Amino acid sequence: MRRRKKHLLFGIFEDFDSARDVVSSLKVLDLKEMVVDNIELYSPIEHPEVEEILGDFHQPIQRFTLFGALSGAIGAFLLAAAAAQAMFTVQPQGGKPVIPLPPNIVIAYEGAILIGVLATIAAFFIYAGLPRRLHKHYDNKVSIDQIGIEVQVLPENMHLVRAVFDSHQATEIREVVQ
Amino acid sequence: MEHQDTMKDVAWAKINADVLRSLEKPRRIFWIVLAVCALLVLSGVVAEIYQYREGMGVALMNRPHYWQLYISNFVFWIGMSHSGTLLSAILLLTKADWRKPIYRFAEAMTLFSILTAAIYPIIHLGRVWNLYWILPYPDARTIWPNFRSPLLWDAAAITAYATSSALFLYIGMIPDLAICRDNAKGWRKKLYTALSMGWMGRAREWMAFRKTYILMACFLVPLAVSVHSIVASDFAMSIMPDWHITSFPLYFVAGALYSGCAAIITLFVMLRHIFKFEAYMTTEILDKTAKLTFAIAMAWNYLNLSEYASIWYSNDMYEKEVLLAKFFGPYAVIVWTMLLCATVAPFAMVFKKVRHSMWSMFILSLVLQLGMWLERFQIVSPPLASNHEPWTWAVVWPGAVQLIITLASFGWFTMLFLIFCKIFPSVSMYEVKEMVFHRRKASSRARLEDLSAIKEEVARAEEGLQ
Amino acid sequence: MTMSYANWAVLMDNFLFALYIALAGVFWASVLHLTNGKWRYEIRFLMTSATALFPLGLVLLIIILASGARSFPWMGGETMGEPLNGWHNVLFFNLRQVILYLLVWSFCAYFVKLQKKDYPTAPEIDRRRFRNIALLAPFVYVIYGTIVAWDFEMTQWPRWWSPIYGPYHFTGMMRMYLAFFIVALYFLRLRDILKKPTHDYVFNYCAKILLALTIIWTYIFFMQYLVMWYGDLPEEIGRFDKMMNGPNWFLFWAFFLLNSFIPFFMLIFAATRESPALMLFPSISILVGTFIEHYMWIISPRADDIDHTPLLYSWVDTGITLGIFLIGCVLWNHRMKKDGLYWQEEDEVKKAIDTAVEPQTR
Amino acid sequence: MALKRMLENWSRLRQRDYYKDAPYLWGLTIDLNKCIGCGACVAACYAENNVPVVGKEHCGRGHSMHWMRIERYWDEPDGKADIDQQDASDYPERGAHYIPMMCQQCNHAPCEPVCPVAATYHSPDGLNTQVYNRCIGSRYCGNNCPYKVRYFNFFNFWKDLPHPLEMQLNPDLTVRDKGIMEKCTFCVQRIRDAKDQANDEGHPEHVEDGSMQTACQQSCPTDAIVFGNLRDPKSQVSRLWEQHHVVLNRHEQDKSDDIRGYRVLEELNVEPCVMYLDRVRDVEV
Repeated sequence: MRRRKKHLLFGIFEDFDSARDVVSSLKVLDLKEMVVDNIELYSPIEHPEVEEILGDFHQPIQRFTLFGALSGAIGAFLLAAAAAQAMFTVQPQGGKPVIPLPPNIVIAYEGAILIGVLATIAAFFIYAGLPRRLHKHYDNKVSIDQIGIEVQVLPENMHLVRAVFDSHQATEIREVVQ
Repeated sequence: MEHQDTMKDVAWAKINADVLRSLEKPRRIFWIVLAVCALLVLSGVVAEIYQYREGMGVALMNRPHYWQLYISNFVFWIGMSHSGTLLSAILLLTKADWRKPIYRFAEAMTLFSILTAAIYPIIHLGRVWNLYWILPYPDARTIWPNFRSPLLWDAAAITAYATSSALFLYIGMIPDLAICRDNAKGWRKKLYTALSMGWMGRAREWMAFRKTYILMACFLVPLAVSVHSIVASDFAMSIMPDWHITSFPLYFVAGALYSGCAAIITLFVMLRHIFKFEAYMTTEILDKTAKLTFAIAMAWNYLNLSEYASIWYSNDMYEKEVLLAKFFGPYAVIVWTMLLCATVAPFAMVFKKVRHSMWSMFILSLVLQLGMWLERFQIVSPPLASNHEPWTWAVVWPGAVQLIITLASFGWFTMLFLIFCKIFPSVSMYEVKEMVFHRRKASSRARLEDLSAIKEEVARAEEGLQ
Repeated sequence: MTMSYANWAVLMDNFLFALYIALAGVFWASVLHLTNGKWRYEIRFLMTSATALFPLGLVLLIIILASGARSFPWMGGETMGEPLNGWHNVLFFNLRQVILYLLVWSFCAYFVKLQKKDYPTAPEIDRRRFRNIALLAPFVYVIYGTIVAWDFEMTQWPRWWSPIYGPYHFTGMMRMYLAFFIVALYFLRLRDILKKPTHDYVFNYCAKILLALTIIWTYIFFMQYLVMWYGDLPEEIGRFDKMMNGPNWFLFWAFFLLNSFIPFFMLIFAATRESPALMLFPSISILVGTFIEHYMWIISPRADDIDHTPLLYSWVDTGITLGIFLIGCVLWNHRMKKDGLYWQEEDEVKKAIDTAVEPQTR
Repeated sequence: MALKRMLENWSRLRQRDYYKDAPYLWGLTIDLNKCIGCGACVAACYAENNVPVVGKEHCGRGHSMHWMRIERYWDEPDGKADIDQQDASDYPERGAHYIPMMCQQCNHAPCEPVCPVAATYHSPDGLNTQVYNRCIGSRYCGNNCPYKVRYFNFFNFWKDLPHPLEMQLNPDLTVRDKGIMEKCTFCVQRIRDAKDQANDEGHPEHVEDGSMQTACQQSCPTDAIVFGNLRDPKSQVSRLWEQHHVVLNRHEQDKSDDIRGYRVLEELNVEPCVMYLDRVRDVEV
């Protein structure tokens, strides 16, 4: 079965404010005529406001972090406690208990952080959708100072979106089929 | 100049161009310095091979000086590693935007000083070839490492720290690597394409990025504190007089930040000069870093002096003996120089003129680092020289092998750092852009709200006065 | 009415609270000034008005010093088996306490005086003078805090020493002040008598600092214990052993939990930090925890034979503490009135207008 | 599996005094009144334990390996310890104060928990055991030993042994390579031998007092050193400890006038197993 082709419209804008206006116009368009699917915004810096205009990204990275930290702590504590008495002979040292709590707390702490960080990174790659190949229409200008907006749209509605892009002074507009 | 310092009028394309230029063809001086560093490393390798074949005795350690320069260098480099990641993370969490132009090279400094520090416990071991025994791997004879030992805590902490700070550096660099990818050719293109993992600056990437970055910072602050507390534990957990000090964990953390801040200033001035980063590494940032260094220096001083004072207060026989031996014994020169460099010298930063001059800060930062290096030496050696058992008291100065390996570590660090500077952007482009963006926005908003805001504030302040 | 050692310990605890509520107010005002926190304008006069407690602290200090061996066992020759050192000289001890107290008091009074002259349109010279005194305040707080920590608590066991004890003590106390301030501010707002409105974000900022200090407290406490546990030197770990294995063992764990885990697990949630009412819980936990903590450290040399829960086992404790609390409230109330932090009669009209215009700015 | 065993053993593994019911706890008594500082014990120790003789040059650098050493101290007239060694010779007529010093086999040994690879631990008969094969030479134990009786092989000393001399090495124990820590074992090879013998004789939990001697004890011309089992109330060493009011698990002993027993640095709570009997100086009599 042949994959259905995706039709994209990619526009480049001077600054974030005009990009924001484009997105809100597209939203209006979407409400009225249901033509816009997937708005993607490319920017050289982070704009925390995009969540307000693009809607909530569901990225529960902190849950990974919490889970990683907890399992790291428990795992490291158990490892330290088990290793202390799994020796070929139980080894009391320095008049201290064979399973001493304070040092194991230190080990558990380090384990929590190490596994917590690794889990966070894993979550980052999952939710950022990385690693991946570059889009063919990816434009270098986006990594300098321009904002790119990519909209997935049916070919017959293309002109509507294009009109929006034009009305906000897009410096460049490209149609992409992939 | 004042205008430039606020950094709101820099064009974004210029930021890219400026930083990418620093990656281009190195000048001849670069190769010369690199060659000198490589030579130093080579001499260190030769010294280590000699020590490996003959035994630890060639380093001129003895009983009771079982530890010496290797350990004090280890503490020095680990300490140096703290400023980068810890300061970057703390400043990120407290939303201090002046960190943005300086954190990248500071984090690189962190990574390379950990890599330098991690070599020392290896060199230090009597039987290096059995190093892997400290790893917790299952074994047919069920022999495990000893998790009670502070040295194993060290191993755990350094593993966690090296991994996390390398990842912190790397994750923070991905958007910049994408910029490099977009502008590079040849092998660099391949390298940056692989490393940037297809970063395109999509909104979901940025959102996940920011969240991850802040979460990692939340981990890295307590991690860095714990790492140096654990390094301090190598000393504090023993029962040796003047090692068994409850304030050591905190004192080491303060000392680490202190020497690390000084190192940041040194590299700051050098990079600014070499790569012509005047537009980004402004005197405003230097001033703020210097103020921070001053505050940390005061905390360090407090902890150091209160250690002396509490020994005096407690009147503990052994501790007092070691303390007196420190001040008036064979290592007195070291201790007094340390106090001069690390306790007295930072007061120069009280003066605005000093804080604002590149030259004076450069020299001062070197003095502070010298002081902190000597501090590490005086933590290790003098207490060993006057321990519980007077019959074993002895004075030993480090031998040639130790000194060569010490020099080699500086060469190793510089070499790694130089290579980093030519392969990776040492100033964060996207964050500088963010800084410019926000400052520009803030200043334009300020122009609008200027008058009304000031008026309101005055009224408010006066209201409470009557 | 006879006072036992435990009663005297409670009195000393009260003295420490009176002292630090007065002193830490100045400390926080100076720190907020130095870090240029904009929200300081809303609360700094309120914070420093706590210096009204200095006279009360002085009276308590003199009573404690006069009690001699009943508060400080070493004055009666209880030396834990070792000869005392030069610091433990009754005359020198008493003199330095009184003189330092008076010096710190006058410093704080001067600070408060200059703070009143510091506002955006004030002459540059006044602002600069205040900036300088604000720079000094952390030094004064830290150094005096260390001396108090050593002279009142560490020295209760003369041979016991720990260089970290000073930071442990004064960071705990600066946190205690913030907790106290949150509770006090909450009730002041409830009574609705403050002239200057305070926003909810003041609670949020305080909560963030409280969270950071809670982590720091736990860190210092654990590291001090870890070092002593590992070293296993009898005179060091002995003090912990007595607290943990004596009849008051539950108080040890109570103050540990009240000071670390309970506030930590409340403060990590943004919901707690953003709600002034919820902030009462971690704050009160910290206040109670700190009170028990200092009681435990003060009695620790004899913790293995004192079975006494402060405020519950003795009416004397309760009487003393309530009395001091009430006197403190009266003094503070008086000072706030004098400083013009409350609505006066002539302000009533203005207030009426304000509430009409902006009913819920707080 | 480890977890299951751990949960089963939790309370046992959490106690401090793990070997309190073991049949042996080896201890030593050294009477300083009898010690004449001849150094026979040192020589015997070298011979018995294959301790390398490092030579003058290495000795001067502090690389000497004597598991047992005779420390010399001089007293000041008022009886206070003389810290400043330069002035020590001001009172040569008073003679030296000898302390034979070897590993004190501490029950709360500070050297043990700091080893990263658990090369040193406490054996059931109260010995502070050093596992040479496991040692990686981090030297932390040597630093944390308050007596400084742990010796590090800074070089491959055994390779310097000229030809026929390797024939006199004790076959009961190894020679040590460079890079590892070693120390007095209370002649563990002899203890092992004595235990085996007791086993053969049918009383496995009881080694007859006096049936074995450590090398230093054997060679001491004045019988200043007594070795034995502290858990055996009838052994000579136990009786001496009792007689001199030295008790385990106490960091401050009876300091009455006629009591001579003490343990070196016991105020550090390291619980050494060696009791010294103070020398009674002629001037004080």
